[in-house]
Amino acid sequence: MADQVSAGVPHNTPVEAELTFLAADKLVAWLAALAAREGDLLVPDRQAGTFVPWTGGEPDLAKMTATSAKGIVLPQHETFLSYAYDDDGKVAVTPRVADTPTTVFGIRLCDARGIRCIDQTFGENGPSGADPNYTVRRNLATFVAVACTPADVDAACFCATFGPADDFGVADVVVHPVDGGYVVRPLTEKGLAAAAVAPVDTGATVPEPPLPSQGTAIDIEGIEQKLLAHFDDDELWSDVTEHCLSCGACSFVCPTCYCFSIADEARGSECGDRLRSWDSCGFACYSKEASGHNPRGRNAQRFRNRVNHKFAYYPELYNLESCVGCGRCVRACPAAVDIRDMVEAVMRRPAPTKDGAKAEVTA
Amino acid sequence: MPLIAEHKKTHTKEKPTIVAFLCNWCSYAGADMAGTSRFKQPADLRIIRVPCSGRLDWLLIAKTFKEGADGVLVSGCHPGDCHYTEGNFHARRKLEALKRYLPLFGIEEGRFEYTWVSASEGKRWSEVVSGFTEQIHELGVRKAG
Amino acid sequence: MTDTVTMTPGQAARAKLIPQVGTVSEVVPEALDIVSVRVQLPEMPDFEPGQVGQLGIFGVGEATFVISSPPHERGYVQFTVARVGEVTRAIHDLTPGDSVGVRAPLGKGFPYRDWYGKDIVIAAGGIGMAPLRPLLLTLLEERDKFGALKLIYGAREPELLSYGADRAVWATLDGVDYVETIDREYPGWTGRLGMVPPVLEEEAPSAVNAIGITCGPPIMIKYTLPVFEKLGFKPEQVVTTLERRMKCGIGICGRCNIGHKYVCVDGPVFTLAELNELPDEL
Amino acid sequence: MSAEITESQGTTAVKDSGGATVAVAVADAPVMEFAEAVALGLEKFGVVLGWAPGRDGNLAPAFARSAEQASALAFGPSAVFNPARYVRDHTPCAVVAKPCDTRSLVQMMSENMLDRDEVFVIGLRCPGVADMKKVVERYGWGARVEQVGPDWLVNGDKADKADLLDARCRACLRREPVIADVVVGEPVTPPAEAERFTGLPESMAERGAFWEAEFGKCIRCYACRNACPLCYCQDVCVAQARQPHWLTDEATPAENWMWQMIRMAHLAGRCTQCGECNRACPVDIRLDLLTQELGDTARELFDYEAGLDPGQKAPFVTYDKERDEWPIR
Repeated sequence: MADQVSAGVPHNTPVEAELTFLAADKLVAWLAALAAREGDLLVPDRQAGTFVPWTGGEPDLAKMTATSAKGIVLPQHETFLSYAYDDDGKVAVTPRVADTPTTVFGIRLCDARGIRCIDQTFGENGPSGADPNYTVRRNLATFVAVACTPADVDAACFCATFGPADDFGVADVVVHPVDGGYVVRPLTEKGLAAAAVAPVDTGATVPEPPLPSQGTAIDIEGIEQKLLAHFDDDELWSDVTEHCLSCGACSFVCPTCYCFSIADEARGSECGDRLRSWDSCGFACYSKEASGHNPRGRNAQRFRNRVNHKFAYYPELYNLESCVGCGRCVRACPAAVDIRDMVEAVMRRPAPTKDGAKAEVTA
Repeated sequence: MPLIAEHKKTHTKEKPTIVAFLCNWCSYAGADMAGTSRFKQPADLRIIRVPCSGRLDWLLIAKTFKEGADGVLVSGCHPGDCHYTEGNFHARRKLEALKRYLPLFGIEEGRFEYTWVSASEGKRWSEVVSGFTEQIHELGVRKAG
Repeated sequence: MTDTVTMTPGQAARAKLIPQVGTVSEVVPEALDIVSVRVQLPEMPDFEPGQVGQLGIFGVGEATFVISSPPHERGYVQFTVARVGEVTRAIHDLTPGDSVGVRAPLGKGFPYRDWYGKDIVIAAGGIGMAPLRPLLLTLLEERDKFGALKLIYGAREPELLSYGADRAVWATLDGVDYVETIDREYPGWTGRLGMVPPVLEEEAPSAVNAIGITCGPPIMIKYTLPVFEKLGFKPEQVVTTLERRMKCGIGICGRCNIGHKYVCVDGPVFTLAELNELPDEL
Repeated sequence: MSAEITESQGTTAVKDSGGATVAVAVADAPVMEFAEAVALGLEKFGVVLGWAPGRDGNLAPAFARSAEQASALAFGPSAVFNPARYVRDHTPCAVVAKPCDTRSLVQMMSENMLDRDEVFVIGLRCPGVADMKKVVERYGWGARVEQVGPDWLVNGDKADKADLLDARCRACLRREPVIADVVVGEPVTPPAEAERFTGLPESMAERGAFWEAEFGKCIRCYACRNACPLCYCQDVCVAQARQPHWLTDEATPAENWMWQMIRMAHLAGRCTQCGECNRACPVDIRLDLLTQELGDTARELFDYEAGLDPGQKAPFVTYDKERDEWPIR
């Protein structure tokens, strides 16, 4: 796959590589070396809330950005075809795919796990095989993740729910902050290439990096069955969603939410673009049919779908929760909705009996 | 070029784009009159005829700027002379407010103006429009500092 | 941030969001605010009755419609389109020769080959006939492989019954027991009166070795499914085809899910038994 | 603008420097304890909209339908949410409202979107609330802010109240509810001067660049819209319509600016500067500068402030033949 859509780029293939030590004062030199490679180098910018082109200097690696790194592989909006009408009204279609290599320095491990979630749907094993635009971006992206230290974890983080601290997701390199510098851990061929330009201290003994810090886990044992069993529990869903404002903040900052919309934009009468852009299951118009019928017309129904998608449907399809516990939705919510409250409300409900679940969901 | 649609940013232009929304019942006729009376009129004005200045949703003006206009002029009937009795009274409030909003976003005062020109004021139209286009040419093409 | 370039042909072929550019060959008025659009495509796709496709007009957008022509009618694919929104309005304005974008087929069709040897009962309402027309025409094409064939087709008023030419044929055909009904009395209508669910109940087709299929407005489906059950049809014997808002049609944009199933790839055809396994979110 | 408070017969009038009264209309409302007022509201309509402690101990929007839930309702520096936003989905109901929140209610009434009889207003005398984004910046996410006596404590320790006071409260002189069935709390002395939202560059070129960067952050989540108590049509918002096609789905600075122009156009003369759009923005776009402009323009052009009188008519649904004269070309 990789060589078909993007010949000549290093692969995502995992590698076993030695850890190396980068002195703290060499970080900027490494960034300069990464920036000198073909393509863009992005770093986190908390002011902008996202990843922006590196313009020199120390990157701001304290705390994660408001939005996740998913936009690198699944941009907020992306033209995937352009069309042009000729004088006879016949249309020519040009598929469009981005082809600029991107190195992203300073994503979090939750970002890296989030992209693994999106890989399920947009990758080769997704419902329609590899999505070309996604695959090209994904294969051209090198992710340098920074392991969290205790100072980076806050009360909104709950990533320990979804796996051990040494789960590095799709990171190509992990950088562990340690005394006096960083331990550099290449994980893939692309990561090896990125690490190769780091001015590491070859003579230094490489300290054993501590495990990345994690946010407190919540209990989700058996949630999939409980969610399905209590699908029709209107009181439960109305209760936990009553203050939701039905905006898209949680979905748009989420590292795993991938829903998109498709729209044509005419650039004058003869030509234009067809683009896809982020969409949110929180919006009332998201599932509204042309006839006016909306299977998820109420807030409670929409949020039920959101939680179910993350904790029941995705695990059913891919054996993987579509939540990484980064807490971005929790921090972003303008109405203090906390997905952990919902999960816990569901978990407080009784587990289904053997036939109980089915009895309740029968049409 | 701040706050201009991406697909328009690639267009490089030397001369400013100037758009005028003219009321069908007065200023549009006034412009016509100016033409038939051979009054001098700038050639680079793009005229859009509207049924009434009161119809002008100010989003039309914002969108015109978004699509790359460097100056927008709105001209309707003199207050009290609206073909629909009160359209321009409503327009006046909105246009005056918009005039204050636009500089907030770095769109210079003077890039947007509104005025009243009747169907018989061909000469006045010629003066208004010459003055306005001159002003926009002085301000030049919108670009970032 | 990044430039965009043309994909290689290999990439484009895999790009399931990229439509074929087709040419409209015919626009047939079917009913009030309903037309069928026939499109010729550079590469005619193979499809099954019940499958859907995306029909779009560049600059306006695309939307999902069921393919309303049967697979054995080669040379074009037909979509039947009710005028409800911006895209469908533009589709109604199409004339022969116009360029359109088509992505088809999408989803799964009716598993009619599994039904060889069985009686077939079809209950359709309004524009819900669109997915059932290609099914019926396919069944008629292979008529000897099936038992009794019954079609009940109803609408609110006569002007809302589609496929006039087909209906005229079905009414006289020996191979199919065709029942046409209008919800309530209507000036000039001398035929049968009654909504589809009660008419189905009156007709009382046998459930023995039979398959019941229904499509129509959500409310009609809701009341028809229990009638099939009442007549003795088991959930495995009842088939319906669902409407859901779709964008991508290939299972990745998110919005058409019912539980973990995506109507655009896992459907739109489902048996009642399959639906019973899913959350109740129609 | 400086302010002066006069108290007489249990009611408070706040007058601005010109002597004009900027807060009245609570003359008949009895003053009572918070719990008592909430109990009254619950008795009257069966549901009270307000705030209750959430997971981290800070207040979150809450809907009390039982005595137990009502007892959890509270007010404090973390009561930053405007409960008026939820009123439209819950009438008839009781609502606990800060002075700024009562202006939203009044504005809704003036637009016939809320019937005075369908809402029981528990009006708070408000010392101002905290800027929760600042709390997070200073103390980390989840830090708990509470009022004890005259002090604000963060995680139990005394905090710099002046530093944490929300900019919208520093820009507001209104410490009394505009409308109320019952009033809760001690009279609060408003600041002498209303502060302005600052940060807008002076030069036009810099402003353009400033907004290019600000709107460049926008992710089009529409939190600004959905948090607004006056954006009624959110589910059928013109922003997500294809006709008219004001803006595209491209989250570019220009399109995002267009989106905010839509909001400004639709809130001009209506916005009460409650500041919820600014607070709701997950990427901290300076929407306060926009709402400030809306307020300034309405005041300067029409001598009008939204949300003060249920009988008032918004400036853009009416006109004044004689007064509306501004210099034109």
